[in-house]
Amino acid sequence: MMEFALLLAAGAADVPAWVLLAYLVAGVCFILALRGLSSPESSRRGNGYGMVGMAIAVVTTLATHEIASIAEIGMAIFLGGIIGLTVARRIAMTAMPQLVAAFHSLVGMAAVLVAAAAFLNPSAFGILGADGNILAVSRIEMALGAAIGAITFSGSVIAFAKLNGNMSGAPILLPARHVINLGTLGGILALTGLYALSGDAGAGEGMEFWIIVALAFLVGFLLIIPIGGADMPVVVSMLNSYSGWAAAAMGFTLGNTAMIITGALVGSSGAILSYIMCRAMNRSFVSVIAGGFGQDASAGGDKGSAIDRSYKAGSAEDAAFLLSQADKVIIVPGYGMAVAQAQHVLREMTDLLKEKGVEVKFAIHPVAGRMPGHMNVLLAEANVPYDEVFELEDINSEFAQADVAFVIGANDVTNPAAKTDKTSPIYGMPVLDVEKARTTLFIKRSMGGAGYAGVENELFFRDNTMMLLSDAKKMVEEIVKSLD
Amino acid sequence: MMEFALLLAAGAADVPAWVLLAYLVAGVCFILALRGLSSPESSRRGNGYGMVGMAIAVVTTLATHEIASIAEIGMAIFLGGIIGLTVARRIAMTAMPQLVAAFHSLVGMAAVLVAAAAFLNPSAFGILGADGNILAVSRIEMALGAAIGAITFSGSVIAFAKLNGNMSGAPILLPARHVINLGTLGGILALTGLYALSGDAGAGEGMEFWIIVALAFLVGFLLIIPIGGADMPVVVSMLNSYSGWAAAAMGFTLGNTAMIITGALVGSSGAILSYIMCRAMNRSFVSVIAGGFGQDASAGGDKGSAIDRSYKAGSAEDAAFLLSQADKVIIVPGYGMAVAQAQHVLREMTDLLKEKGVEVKFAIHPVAGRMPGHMNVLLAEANVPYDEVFELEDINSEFAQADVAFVIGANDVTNPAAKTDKTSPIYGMPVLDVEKARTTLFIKRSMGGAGYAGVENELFFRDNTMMLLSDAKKMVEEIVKSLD
Amino acid sequence: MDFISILSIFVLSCFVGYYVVWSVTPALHTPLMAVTNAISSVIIVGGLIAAAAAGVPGAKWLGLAAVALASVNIFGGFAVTQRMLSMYKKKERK
Amino acid sequence: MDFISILSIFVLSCFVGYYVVWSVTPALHTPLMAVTNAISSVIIVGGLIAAAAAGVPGAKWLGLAAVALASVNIFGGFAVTQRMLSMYKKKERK
Ligand SMILES: NC(=O)c1ccc[n+]([C@@H]2O[C@H](COP(=O)([O-])OP(=O)(O)OC[C@H]3O[C@@H](n4cnc5c(N)ncnc54)[C@H](OP(=O)(O)O)[C@@H]3O)[C@@H](O)[C@H]2O)c1
Ligand SMILES: NC(=O)c1ccc[n+]([C@@H]2O[C@H](COP(=O)([O-])OP(=O)(O)OC[C@H]3O[C@@H](n4cnc5c(N)ncnc54)[C@H](OP(=O)(O)O)[C@@H]3O)[C@@H](O)[C@H]2O)c1
Repeated sequence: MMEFALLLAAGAADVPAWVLLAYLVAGVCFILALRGLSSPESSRRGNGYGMVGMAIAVVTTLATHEIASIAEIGMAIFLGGIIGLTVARRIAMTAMPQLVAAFHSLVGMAAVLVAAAAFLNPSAFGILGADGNILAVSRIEMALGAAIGAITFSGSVIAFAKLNGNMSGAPILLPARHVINLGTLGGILALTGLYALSGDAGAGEGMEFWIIVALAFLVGFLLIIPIGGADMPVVVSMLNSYSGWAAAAMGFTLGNTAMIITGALVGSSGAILSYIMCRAMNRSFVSVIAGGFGQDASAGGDKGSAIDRSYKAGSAEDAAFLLSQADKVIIVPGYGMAVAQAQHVLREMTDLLKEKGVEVKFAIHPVAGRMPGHMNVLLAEANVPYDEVFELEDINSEFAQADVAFVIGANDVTNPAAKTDKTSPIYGMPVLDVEKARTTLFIKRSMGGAGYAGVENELFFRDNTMMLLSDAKKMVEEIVKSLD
Repeated sequence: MMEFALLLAAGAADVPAWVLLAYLVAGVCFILALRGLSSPESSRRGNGYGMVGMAIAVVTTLATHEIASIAEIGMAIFLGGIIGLTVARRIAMTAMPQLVAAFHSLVGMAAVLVAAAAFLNPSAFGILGADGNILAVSRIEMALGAAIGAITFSGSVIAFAKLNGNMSGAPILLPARHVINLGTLGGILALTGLYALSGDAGAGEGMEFWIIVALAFLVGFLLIIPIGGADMPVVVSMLNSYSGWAAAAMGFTLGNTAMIITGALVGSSGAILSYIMCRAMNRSFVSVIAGGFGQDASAGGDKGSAIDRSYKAGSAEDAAFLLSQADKVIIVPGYGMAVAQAQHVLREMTDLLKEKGVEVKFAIHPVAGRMPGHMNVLLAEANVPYDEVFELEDINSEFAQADVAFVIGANDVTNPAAKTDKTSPIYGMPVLDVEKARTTLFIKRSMGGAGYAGVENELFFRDNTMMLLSDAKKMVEEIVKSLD
Repeated sequence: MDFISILSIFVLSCFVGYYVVWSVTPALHTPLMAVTNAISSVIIVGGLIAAAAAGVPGAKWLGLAAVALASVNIFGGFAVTQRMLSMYKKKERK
Repeated sequence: MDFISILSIFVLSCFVGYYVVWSVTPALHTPLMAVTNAISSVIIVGGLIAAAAAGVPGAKWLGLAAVALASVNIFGGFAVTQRMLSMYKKKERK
C-alpha cells in the first residue's frame, strides 16, 4: 500500500494556482475549438479559440520557468512558424491528406524529443525523486510517450511518402510480419517494465529508454509499409489518434491539464474518424491495419470482362444537351474530381445550369475521395455554397426525382453491388442510388480503370447510363463550352 | 498571492488513492447511467450503472470513516429505503410530476442537513483550518450549498402542493415581489461574504450561517408562489438543476469527485430540460420565472366567443365508423388523456383498429402533457410499442396522407394560431398539423374549456373537424364498444 | 485534492453533462428526471460522514436525518425509474 | 496535482472528446483533422520547459528542436485550418 501511494505521488507540488488555472483555460479553449466545428458558421470562431488556447499555454509556460535563453527559444519558434505559415499558404487543397500526414510526423517527433529531454534533465520537469532516480510512474509515462511518438513519426513518414507518390502505394508484405510486429511491440512493453523497476534510473541513466525509442521507430515503419496506399487515410487518422495519446502521456508526466485535455480530444478525434471511415467502407479496422488490401483486391477484381461488354459512350455535347434539358440535376463528385482538380470548372458548369433554371444539388458520400470531408473542402474551395451540398442520408431519396445524376470521378460510392452482391468486397457499404435518376452520366478516363476497391461497376453497362470517357477537368470544360 | 494560495488549499490531504479512485468510478457510473437513456434498449442497463455507482459511493464512505454506530446508520438507510420503495411501487404514472417535485424537496433538505452538520462538526469533514476556524473557501461552499438546498426544498414543496392540488394552482402575486426576492437573494450573498471573512468561524460559530439558511427557505417559497400551477413543470426542472448545483457545492467542500460529477450532470440536465420546454412553448425562461402566466392568459383569452360559433359535434358511433373506414390514423394525445387516464383503453382501441387493417401511429408534441416525455411514459405504461410513437419532426409531414387525426385531450399543441396569429401567446411554438388530415376528431369535455395557454382553437369550428364532447376515457370506451 | 483539480473536474463534468443530456432521446425525458433525482442523492455521502463521526451529537443527528432522506430518494428514484423503463417495449414481431 | 486528479481529468476529457467529435458535422472532417493536428502541438509546452532550463545542454537542444517542430505544426495547422474554413460559404441571397 505504501509502495503504491509513493508511486502515485507526482512531482511539482508547489506550482502556483494561477498556472494550473491557465492550463485549464487553455484546455477549455481547445474543447471550444472542436466544438465550433459543429457548423461552418461557428467554425471560424472555434479556430480562434484554438489559437488563444495555444497562446495561453505557451505564455504561461514561458512565464513560470527560469529561461536560460529567450533568444534561442524565440528563434526556434520563429523558424518553425515561418515554415509552417509558408507551407499552409502554398499547399494545394488536393494535397491535404499528405500535409496532415507530414504534420503528424512532426508532432510525433516533438513528443520523442520532449521525452528524451525529460530523460536527460528530469529535474527541470520536476520528476526527479528524492532518491536521485526519476519517479517510477514518470518513467512509465515517459517511455510510453516516447514510444507512441516514435511510432507516430515513422508511421506518418511512410504514410506521407505513399500519399505523396514518393513511394509506391502497393503494400509491401514481409513474411511473418504479424509475428515480427507483435514481438517488437511486446519487447517495447517489456523494456518499459524493466525501466520502471530499474534501480539505476537517474538523469540520463538507463539504456532501456533508448532501445525503446529505437524499437518504436522500427515498429512504426513495419506497421505501415504493408498497408496499401489507398488505405492510408485510415492510417493517418489512426496516427492522429496516437499523437493525441502521446501528448496525454506527456501531460501525465508534467501534470499539465492542457496537455491531458488535448490528448484526449485528439485521441478521440482520430479514433472516431477511423471508425467512421471503416464503417462507411464496411471494413473492419483490424483488416485495414493487418494490411495488404490494395493488392488482394486488385488481384481479385475481374476487370478483364469490362472491355468486352457494350456500353453507351457520349460526348460533351450530348452531356450538355441532357443537362440543359433537365429540371433537376444531382452531382456526385468522387476521387477523380480531386485528381483532375475539376472542382472550379464544375462550379462554372453549375452556375450556367442554374442560369438556365435547372435545380442543381451536390451529393456527398461519407468516404468519397480519400479523406473524410475531402469533397466538401474541394467544393468549398471552388465557392460552392455549403447549403447546396448534402450528405448521403439527406439526399439519397431524391435521386428518384432527378433527371440527371452527374457522376464525376466517383465509382465505388455509386456501385449497386454493395447492395446486392454478397461476394463483393464493398458489400454492405451504403451507396448513393444514382441509378434511380432518369439518366446517369459517368465521367472517368477509361473503361479499364477501377476505383479504390478495384471492383467493376455494373452501372456502366446500363441502358440509361452514358459514359463520358475523358479527364474530368477536360470533359467539364468542354461541357461548359457547349452550354454557353 | 499567499492569501489566495492559502484559500485554495483544501483539507483532507491524506486520503488514500483507492478512495479517490472509487469516487471517480462512481462518478463515471453516473455518467453511464444518463448515457444509457439515449435509447430505450440501453436505458435499463444505464439504470443499473446508476445503482452500482451509488453503492460504490456509499460503501467507500462507510469503509473509510470510523463509524460511531453502524446500527443507527443502517436504520436510517433501511427506513428511508422502505419508504422510497413503497412510494415508487404505488405511485400512479400520471402522478409523476408531483413525485419528482417531492423527491427534489428531499434532496434539497438533505443538502441543508449535511451543510449544517459540517458547520457543527467541521473536523469530521476535514475542513477545520489550523487556526481553529473552518477554511474560508469551505465556508463559502457550505453557505452556498445550504442556501441552494433550502431554496430547492421550499420551492419543491410549493411545486408539489400546486401540482398535487393541495394548493390552488393560481399564481399568488405579492406586490413588489421582484424587489423582495432580489433583496433577499442579495442578503444571502452578502451574508455569505460576511461569513467567509469572519474571524470567529470555528465549529458551530457564526449566526450568519443560520440566517442564510432561514432566508433561503423564505426565498424558495417566495420565488415559487407567484408562478401558475401549469408552469410548474419548468419550475420543477429548474429546481432539479438547483439540487444538482447544491450537490456540486458540497462536493467541493468534501473534495469528492462523485458528488462533483453528479452535480454537474444533474445541474445540466435540469437546465437543459427547462430550456427545451421553454423553447417548445416559445416562451422565455425569464417570463416563466417572473411568474403570473396562468392568470394573465386566462384573463386575456377571449373564451366567450367559443359558445356562439357553430361546430360539428359527433357521437362515439360516428367516430368509430370514421376510424374503421380509414386507411391511416394518427393519434395525438395531450394533457386530457393523462387527466382521464385514458391511455389503456386507447391502446385497446388501436389494437382493434389494427386488426381491421388500419395503420395507426402516435404523434407526440415535445410539450404535450405537463412534463417532458409525459405522453411517452403513459403510452409505454399502456404497452404501446415505442416504435409506433413518433416525435413531431418525424411525423408532421404525414398528416397530409392520414384519413383521420384523432386528437385526445390535446389542444394547444394542435392550435394553428401558433403558425399564423402573431398576437397569440403561443405564436411561434411548433405545432402538429392535424388540420391537414382528411378528418380531425377532437375529444374534450366541453366547448368552453381551454388548454394550458387559455387560448381558443380555431380548428374546432372547421368543416372537417368533428368534436367528441365527453371525458376522454368514457368516449374511447364507447368507441371501443362500437368498434367491436 | 487541491482546489484547481476539483475545479478542473467540475468544468469538464459540466461539458460531459451538457452533451450527455442532449443525447437523451425525448421519449425518455420523464425517466431522465427521475434518475437524475436518484443520483443527486449522492449527497448521502455527506450525511454518512456526519453520522459516522463520534463527538458532536447535534451533527450526528443531522447526518442521520440526511441519510434517511437521501435513502428515500435513492431507493425511490431508482425503483421508479426502473419501473418506468421496464414499460418501454418494442413491437413484438410475430 | 496528484495522480488521481490527473486521472480524473483524463477520464472526463475522454468523455468530452467523444461527444465533441461526434458533434462535428461531416462536411468539416478535413478541417477537424487539421485543427486537431495543430492543437496536439501543445506538446510544445514540454519543449519549452526543456529549452528554458539551464544545465544539461543535450536536453536544451532537444527541447529547442521540439519547440521548432511543434511551431511548424502550430502555425501551419491553424493557418491551413483557417484557410479551409474561410472557404465554407453560404449561398448569397440576392
Ligand atoms: N474518403 C475517405 O475518407 C476514404 C478513406 C479511405 C478509403 N476511401 C475509399 O475511396 C473510395 C472513394 O470512392 P470514390 O467513388 O470517390 O472514388 P473511386 O471509387 O476510387 O473511383 C475514382 C474514379 O475516378 C476516376 N478518375 C480518376 N482520375 C480521374 C481523372 N483525372 N478524370 C476523371 N476520372 C478520374 C477513376 O476511373 P479512371 O481511372 O478510369 O479514370 C475512378 O472511376 C471508396 O472506395 C472509399 O472506401 C475513402
Ligand atoms: N409537457 C411539458 O413539459 C409542459 C410543460 C409546461 C407547460 N406545458 C404546456 O402544456 C400544454 C400541453 O398541451 P396539450 O395540448 O397537451 O394540452 P392542453 O393544451 O393543456 O389541453 C388539454 C385539453 O384536454 C382537455 N381535457 C382535460 N381533461 C380532459 C378529460 N378528462 N377528458 C377529455 N379531455 C380533457 C381540455 O379541454 P376540456 O377542459 O374542455 O376538457 C383541453 O382541451 C402546452 O400549452 C404546453 O406548453 C407543457
